[in-house]
Amino acid sequence: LSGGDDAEPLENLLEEDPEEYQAVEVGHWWTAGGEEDAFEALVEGFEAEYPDIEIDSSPSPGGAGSALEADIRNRVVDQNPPSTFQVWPGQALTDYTEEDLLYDIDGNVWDDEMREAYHDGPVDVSRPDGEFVAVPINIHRLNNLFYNVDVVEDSGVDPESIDSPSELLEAMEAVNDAGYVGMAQQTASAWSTLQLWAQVLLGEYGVDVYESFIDGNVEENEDEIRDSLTLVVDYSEYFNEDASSMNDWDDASNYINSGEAAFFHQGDWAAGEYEADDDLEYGANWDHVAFPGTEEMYALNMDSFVFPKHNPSPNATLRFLQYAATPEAQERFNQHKGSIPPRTDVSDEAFTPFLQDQMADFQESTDQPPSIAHGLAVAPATQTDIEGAFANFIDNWDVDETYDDLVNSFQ
Amino acid sequence: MADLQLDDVTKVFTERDGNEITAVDDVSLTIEDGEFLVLVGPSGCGKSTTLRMVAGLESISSGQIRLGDTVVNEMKPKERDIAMVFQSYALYPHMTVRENMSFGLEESTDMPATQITETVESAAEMLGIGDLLERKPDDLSGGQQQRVALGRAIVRDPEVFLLDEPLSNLDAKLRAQMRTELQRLQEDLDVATIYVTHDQTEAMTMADKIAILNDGELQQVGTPLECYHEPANLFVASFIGEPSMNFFDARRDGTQLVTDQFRYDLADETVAALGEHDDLVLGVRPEDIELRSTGSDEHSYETTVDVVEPMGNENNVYLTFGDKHAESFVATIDGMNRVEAGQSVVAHIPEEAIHLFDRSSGRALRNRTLEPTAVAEAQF
Amino acid sequence: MADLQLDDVTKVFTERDGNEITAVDDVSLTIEDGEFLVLVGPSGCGKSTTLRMVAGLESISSGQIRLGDTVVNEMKPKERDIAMVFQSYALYPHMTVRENMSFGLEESTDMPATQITETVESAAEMLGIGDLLERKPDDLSGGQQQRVALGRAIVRDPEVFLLDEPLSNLDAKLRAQMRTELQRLQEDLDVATIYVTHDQTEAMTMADKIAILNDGELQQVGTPLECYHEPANLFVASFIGEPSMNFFDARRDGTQLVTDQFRYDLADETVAALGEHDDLVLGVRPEDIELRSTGSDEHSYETTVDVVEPMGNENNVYLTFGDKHAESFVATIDGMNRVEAGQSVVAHIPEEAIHLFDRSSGRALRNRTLEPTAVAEAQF
Amino acid sequence: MDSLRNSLRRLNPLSTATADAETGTGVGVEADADERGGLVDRLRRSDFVESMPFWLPPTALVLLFVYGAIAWNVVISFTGWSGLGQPDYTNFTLEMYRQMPADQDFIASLRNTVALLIAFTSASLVVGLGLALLVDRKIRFESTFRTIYLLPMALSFVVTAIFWSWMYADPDGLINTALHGIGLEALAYDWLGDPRFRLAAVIVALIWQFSGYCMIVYLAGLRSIPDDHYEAARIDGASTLKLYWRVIIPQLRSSTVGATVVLMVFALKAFDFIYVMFGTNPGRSVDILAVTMYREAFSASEWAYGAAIAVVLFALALTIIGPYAYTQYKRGAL
Amino acid sequence: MTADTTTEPEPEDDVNGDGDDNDETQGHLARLSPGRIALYGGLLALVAAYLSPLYSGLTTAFKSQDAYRETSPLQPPIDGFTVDPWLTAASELAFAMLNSFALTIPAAVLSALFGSLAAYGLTKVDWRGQALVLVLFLAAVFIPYQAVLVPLRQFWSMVGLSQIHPRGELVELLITHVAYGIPICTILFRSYYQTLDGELIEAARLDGASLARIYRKIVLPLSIPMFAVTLIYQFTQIWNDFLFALVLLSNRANYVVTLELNALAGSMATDYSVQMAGAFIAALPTILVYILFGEQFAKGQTM
Ligand SMILES: Nc1ncnc2c1ncn2[C@@H]1O[C@H](COP(=O)(O)OP(=O)(O)OP(=O)(O)O)[C@@H](O)[C@H]1O
Ligand SMILES: Nc1ncnc2c1ncn2[C@@H]1O[C@H](COP(=O)(O)OP(=O)(O)OP(=O)(O)O)[C@@H](O)[C@H]1O
Ligand SMILES: [Mg+2]
Ligand SMILES: [Mg+2]
Repeated sequence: LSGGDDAEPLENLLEEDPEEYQAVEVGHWWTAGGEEDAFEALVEGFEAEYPDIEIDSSPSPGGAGSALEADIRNRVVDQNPPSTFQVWPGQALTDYTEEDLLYDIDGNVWDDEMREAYHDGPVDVSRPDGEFVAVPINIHRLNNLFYNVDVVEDSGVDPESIDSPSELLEAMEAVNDAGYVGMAQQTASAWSTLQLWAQVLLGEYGVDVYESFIDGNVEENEDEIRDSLTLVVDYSEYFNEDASSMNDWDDASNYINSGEAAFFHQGDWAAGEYEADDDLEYGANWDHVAFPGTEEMYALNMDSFVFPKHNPSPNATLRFLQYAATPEAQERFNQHKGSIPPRTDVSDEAFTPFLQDQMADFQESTDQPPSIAHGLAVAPATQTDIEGAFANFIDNWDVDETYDDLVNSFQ
Repeated sequence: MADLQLDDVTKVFTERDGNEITAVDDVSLTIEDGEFLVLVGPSGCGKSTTLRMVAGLESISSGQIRLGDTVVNEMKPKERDIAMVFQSYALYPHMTVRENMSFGLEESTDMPATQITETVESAAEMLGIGDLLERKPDDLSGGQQQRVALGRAIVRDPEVFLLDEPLSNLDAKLRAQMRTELQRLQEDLDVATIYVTHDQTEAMTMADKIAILNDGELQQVGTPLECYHEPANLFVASFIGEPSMNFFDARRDGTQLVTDQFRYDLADETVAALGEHDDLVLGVRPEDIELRSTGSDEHSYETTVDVVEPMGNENNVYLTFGDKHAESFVATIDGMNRVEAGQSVVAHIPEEAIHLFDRSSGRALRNRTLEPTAVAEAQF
Repeated sequence: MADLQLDDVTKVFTERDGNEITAVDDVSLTIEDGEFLVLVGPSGCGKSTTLRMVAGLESISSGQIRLGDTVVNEMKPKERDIAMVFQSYALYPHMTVRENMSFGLEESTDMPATQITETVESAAEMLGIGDLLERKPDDLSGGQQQRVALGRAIVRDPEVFLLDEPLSNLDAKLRAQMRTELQRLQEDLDVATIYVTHDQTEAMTMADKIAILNDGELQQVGTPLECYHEPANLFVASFIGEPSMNFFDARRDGTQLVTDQFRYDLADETVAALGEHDDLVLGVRPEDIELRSTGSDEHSYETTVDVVEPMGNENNVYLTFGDKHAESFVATIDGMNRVEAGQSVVAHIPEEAIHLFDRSSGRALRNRTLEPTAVAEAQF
Repeated sequence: MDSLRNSLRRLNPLSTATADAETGTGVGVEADADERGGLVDRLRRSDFVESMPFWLPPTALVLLFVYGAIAWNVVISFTGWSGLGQPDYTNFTLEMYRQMPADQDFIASLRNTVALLIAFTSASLVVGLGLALLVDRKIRFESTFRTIYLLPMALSFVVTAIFWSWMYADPDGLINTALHGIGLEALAYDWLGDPRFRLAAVIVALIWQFSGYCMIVYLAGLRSIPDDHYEAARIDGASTLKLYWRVIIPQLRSSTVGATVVLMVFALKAFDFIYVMFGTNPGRSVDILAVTMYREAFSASEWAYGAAIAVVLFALALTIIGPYAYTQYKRGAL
Repeated sequence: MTADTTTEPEPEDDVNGDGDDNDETQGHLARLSPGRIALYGGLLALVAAYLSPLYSGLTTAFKSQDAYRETSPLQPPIDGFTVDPWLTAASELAFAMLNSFALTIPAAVLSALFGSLAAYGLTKVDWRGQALVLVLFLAAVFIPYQAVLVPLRQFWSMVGLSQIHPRGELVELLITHVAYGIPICTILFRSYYQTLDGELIEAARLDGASLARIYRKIVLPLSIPMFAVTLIYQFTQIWNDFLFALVLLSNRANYVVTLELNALAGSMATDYSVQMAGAFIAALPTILVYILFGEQFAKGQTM
């Protein structure tokens, strides 16, 4: 048992027109709400296209994918993986690629046509080691700032005019003075704050510093990192009081619904909460700007499918991955998921106004920095350590200690 | 220093299912200062319960217990100035001998520490356990533990001393030795003592007075020899003595007793003692039966030897009246006498040695006449 | 049908810490077919171990055990054709009496079921437990359980019958009854039997032969009366008999024995028996000491009564030579004799009753002479 | 009278036959035994061999799964294995152990583990002893009370973690609601959110779950103290408080030792509860070695490092089990 | 100790603890001293404390989402009473409950059986070295499972039962539970067998039974009470296990109830009603076992 070296080459397994297909077992954690609908829509579309192939859904909910992650890893180590599975692309795949556990699907799935339909960011994370191993299925934006229109107006703040994270702090001050919560946030689990800090770093110091950081150059960027951490500590003064006992982002986002807080930073999945609220209307009651300082960027969190070696159903898996790369599949999936298609050539008609705006932003974005919190940017071990650093950070808001932890995370 | 008096003391236990058990039934007893009373009786007869009521460990259902002039019914154990030795010794296993013996003094008196040490050490010296003071009970032999339990009781210098089968956990040799020791100790302490046992030897040899309980009721109180020779009723007669007294159911026919096996002529004064009672039990102790090879005088009967149990110093001879399968009775003879199973012998039952009981009430109507001989006159 | 023979049998236990314990030391014994041998000795002397080696439950460290001509050392218990009755009875609590008694037959023979039933029922009948066959052991009294245990052993019709303190869990009355029953049963079965007990009465009354063990070593084998009257050594002399034999350390001075308390003249044949041995122990049984009020003939001594233990049928009289605190010795006299503590009496120690032992080896040099009297001649 | 033996014999011709046959073959058996009285024969007859079918299979399973696995784990901790590949058993390194002192997470979880061990164990013992003393006072409905106090022991940690996260919820969990209800708002903290209280909150919940266990251990101990110790002490004049303090509680030593071992070992591995409440990354305020080990091995695929942490955990457990097992062995309790 | 214990009870209101309080029938109410009242007060307060997590869980499980948001957890679910959370949780957990049963029952039976066999072989038959084996067993009871997790994973992936059959993982988990259950079962059985009269077994040997027959005919029937104890102990242990399942199970279809409950809690993070209902459903079998066999349960815990 060792790695994927001993696996059959993909070519030997594939048949042009197989008589019979094995079922495609898809591991994923889309088990509730819109996510569940999205996956079902995708499956529906696929089964319409390939009536011979059965999809065997294998969901692992809980822990924002950590349960799935552990399960998949175990099965991959056992050389018993599912046909394909939901996974964050980018550096999150390094554990797999280092052991050569994924097939290169350049030519079989990726081709020139497809490559053209994608921005660089998504393409880069699909080939973390140079070989194409992942098919992106959706994109969530991370650099969002949601706000309650009434609250900001009442506080005399104009979100559009906030240009940097430090200015955001001032805005929060004003909001606070007006008697509202400056920023809704959950700090019981670390990832929201890690994500927030990443946006602050991006917004305040730009993509280069960010990329230097994720390459492991922590000490070179000491000042930037310390300052941005300090800024997050300053933000925390304006968090809702019960932030630390909220395990879930949707508890925090609720402060926007109820008009108790002005700002809320979260991935664009949070928009679903507002769209679902009959009392609120996009633009009139709640609105969105890019996180201050990141207007040109579309910070990526993505899901993708891969083609693991020792595949139980190579032919069917290939068909599934090919389908997942089509505009149709991405349209079906993303309109329910509340994310945007990674392809740039998908019509926005079926999407909500908010997502239409996001798709437009995406089209125009110059950089698509990958997410740290979701493992696109750094190797899994590093990500665990960084998350640990932030788990500690939200306990004690100690910048020095967190900085040291971050340095250690890359070692 | 005071007498201990029990007046009509009764203890009724109510079991969970509502059943009432009268463990002690209307018992009245006086134990004088310095007196050694032994409480005997079969298992479950209420000996322990009586003792525990005196100690204050069990409430009294009715009646009175007095110590001197004080009614102690409602007093807590520690206020009664009583010490008790338990069958299991109840030594505290985590304390040394010294701590075990000091505990009571520390808890119930204001005695200064140095004096406690002194008292404990002198008591330990007296009991011969002076060099064991720093040991734990588990490191002591049974006899030593027993002494510690005694020591713990005597250091408190109590008014009344209670002992519940204190020797029953010892082996035979040690028991015999401790028996004598205990007796001497009690004499020295000169304190009212109740001693519970079901061992006859202990009862007979140690007691100033024996009280015999059966089924919660007091059967007889008297000196050991009174109880042996002049039992108040059938129960006492059968309970005291080993081998047990022989009993024959008998009917009176004029001046004759008629049993299933034999007839027995009675002297006039014996008949007088019987009064109106006709349904009787004739009792005779094994050692009072004389065996002869021949003879046909009064009160002698032809019998067959069934089994001989040689005990060394004496032989227990089981005899039957002719029929091999009839119930046998036992005679004790000197160990030097040779008898063989199957042999025919004449058993003589002297009239002065017989006991007669009323069969229905069990009450003794006539006990043996005692003609104690001084050592001087006896050959051995 | 065979004799059981133990030749130089030794058992050494090795404890966990490497200590070796010689539980049985070089014991040789023969039990003839039909013979009833009682094995006695103090606790821990190796009685059970000996029995268990015979049964095959314990391996033999050295020596041989033979059944008839077969060496059984290496045989498993079930191959030895031996039945054993345990102190705890070891009845299978989940089986009925019938199943308990059938189990051995089912396991070790091919006997057909109907025949098993027949055998079990007839044995049960014989033991008087025929109507208890469908009960479980827990529903039986101690005596009944004891009988079932016996029944289980006898249905197997063994060559050898082993019993390890089978009566010790019964109360005194029941014990006496079962004792006689067991004896009769063994006579009927007529099979070699080893019976372990530490109860003297059982040993004396039941045995054809007694074997006395001490500390793993065999002290004496003989009939009960031999062991009582002609003990092979000091240990046997002190172990058998209750109250125990009186011992006085003595030095021989010509034809006189000199003890700390008195001088004792010896007849010529006694002196001859002593040979070269000068350091001696003089032994005399309590019942052999005669008490008189006056007298100054040979072998009579002035003593003071220290304590009298009245037992009813007899009195144990503790005597000292003058000094109150010297060690006392005991004489047993008839219960009708009255003696008081403090009284002066003359104790006569007849020469035919004395035992003399070599002090260093403990070996008996001279035992009492026996002149058994027939009942005919004795008065009582 | 007819001999019983003979009557049995008559009843039982077969047994006579076998008995006779046996005497006949008896000599043969002896000769047989002599011929092959060697070691092989001894072995064949020995209890050791005969008992093997009973204890060997279970023992083998335990040796393989428990001790084999422990040894293997130690080996893995020396391989430096990480990622989704396979360990390399040709190169061994102490690197994993070397990096521990610098790993703040490890240090923090070691510290928390020890704190949990001490606080949880001692508090559970005290609470359990208190419960046992109360329950042992000849109360009515004793078994009902006992049942209730022991009930948490029957629940899975997953279940209790879920209950307690709701108990601790701020502001509407039961504890804070109750505190508000009785006017102690000031004490209504965010128990699970505030790093100062997290570990304590976990400990309280674990005490809730384990004190019933201590109670029954102590009850068993109390019930093995003979009644006459109580009575002797009362005759000795001890007050109830003194009675317990000087006579009864000192006799509960072996109960305490037994319960302590169980609790401590549990405290070392209290994983489920924290995992369910806080996930794999609970933060340094409440991280313990058991969780750190799991996180390193199974979330980060740092297998060797996880194994090394497991070795540390095992060593800690050994310092507790070792003396216990040894004394049990010495006392002959085994 | 609370203050009430300093109050001296009446003479027969005994403080000793032999459990059968014959005195209570004399009417406790009639002679309730202040000390007794305080004692019962304390006991009841403790009952409240011990039951409060279950109480607040239970009330919450019957509340609709709105009622849960608006009412205090102390309040019983009168307005907004609903059984929906139970239905939701039950449908989510159903398959995992089945998996748990399929795993727990055979694993408990097998480990108890092995434990009994081992204890018999190590107790009633005398040979040197058994004490050493027992020390190993005793230590194995206490070993932190973290120390074996990584090799265990490796071992099973080498054996590869899960690749042979989709249910293979459950079998792996089952065997694992049996192996790790053996030590405690052995210790439990051994302490029981030590109290069994050794003479019973010797009597059976004299009766001619082989070791196997003795086990079958004597020891096994007499072990039934201990089987009850170990089965109950093992049932609760295995049912409640989370760690081994977490490490060994990767296929959702094989999830046992603890894993699925954790997943449910993760996916319904804000819906405490469903979480609580789920927790009760998952705990139901062990609670039932506990209530029905409390005596044996307690025995198993104390070893
Ligand atoms: N606490 C109690 N509750 C109910 N019945 C009891 C209690 N204590 C004793 N008894 C009953 O009272 C009777 C007398 O018991 P007690 O212990 O006094 O007997 P004993 O003479 O000491 O017996 P032994 O010689 O066996 O010690 C017995 O029938 C016993 O069952
Ligand atoms: N299995 C054993 N291991 C070590 N020593 C033992 C063992 N069995 C017995 N002994 C020791 O052997 C000696 C003899 O024991 P045994 O049981 O034969 O005595 P016993 O005469 O039957 O005593 P009791 O009258 O008390 O039953 C004792 O010293 C005992 O401690
Ligand atoms: Mg009693
Ligand atoms: Mg013995």
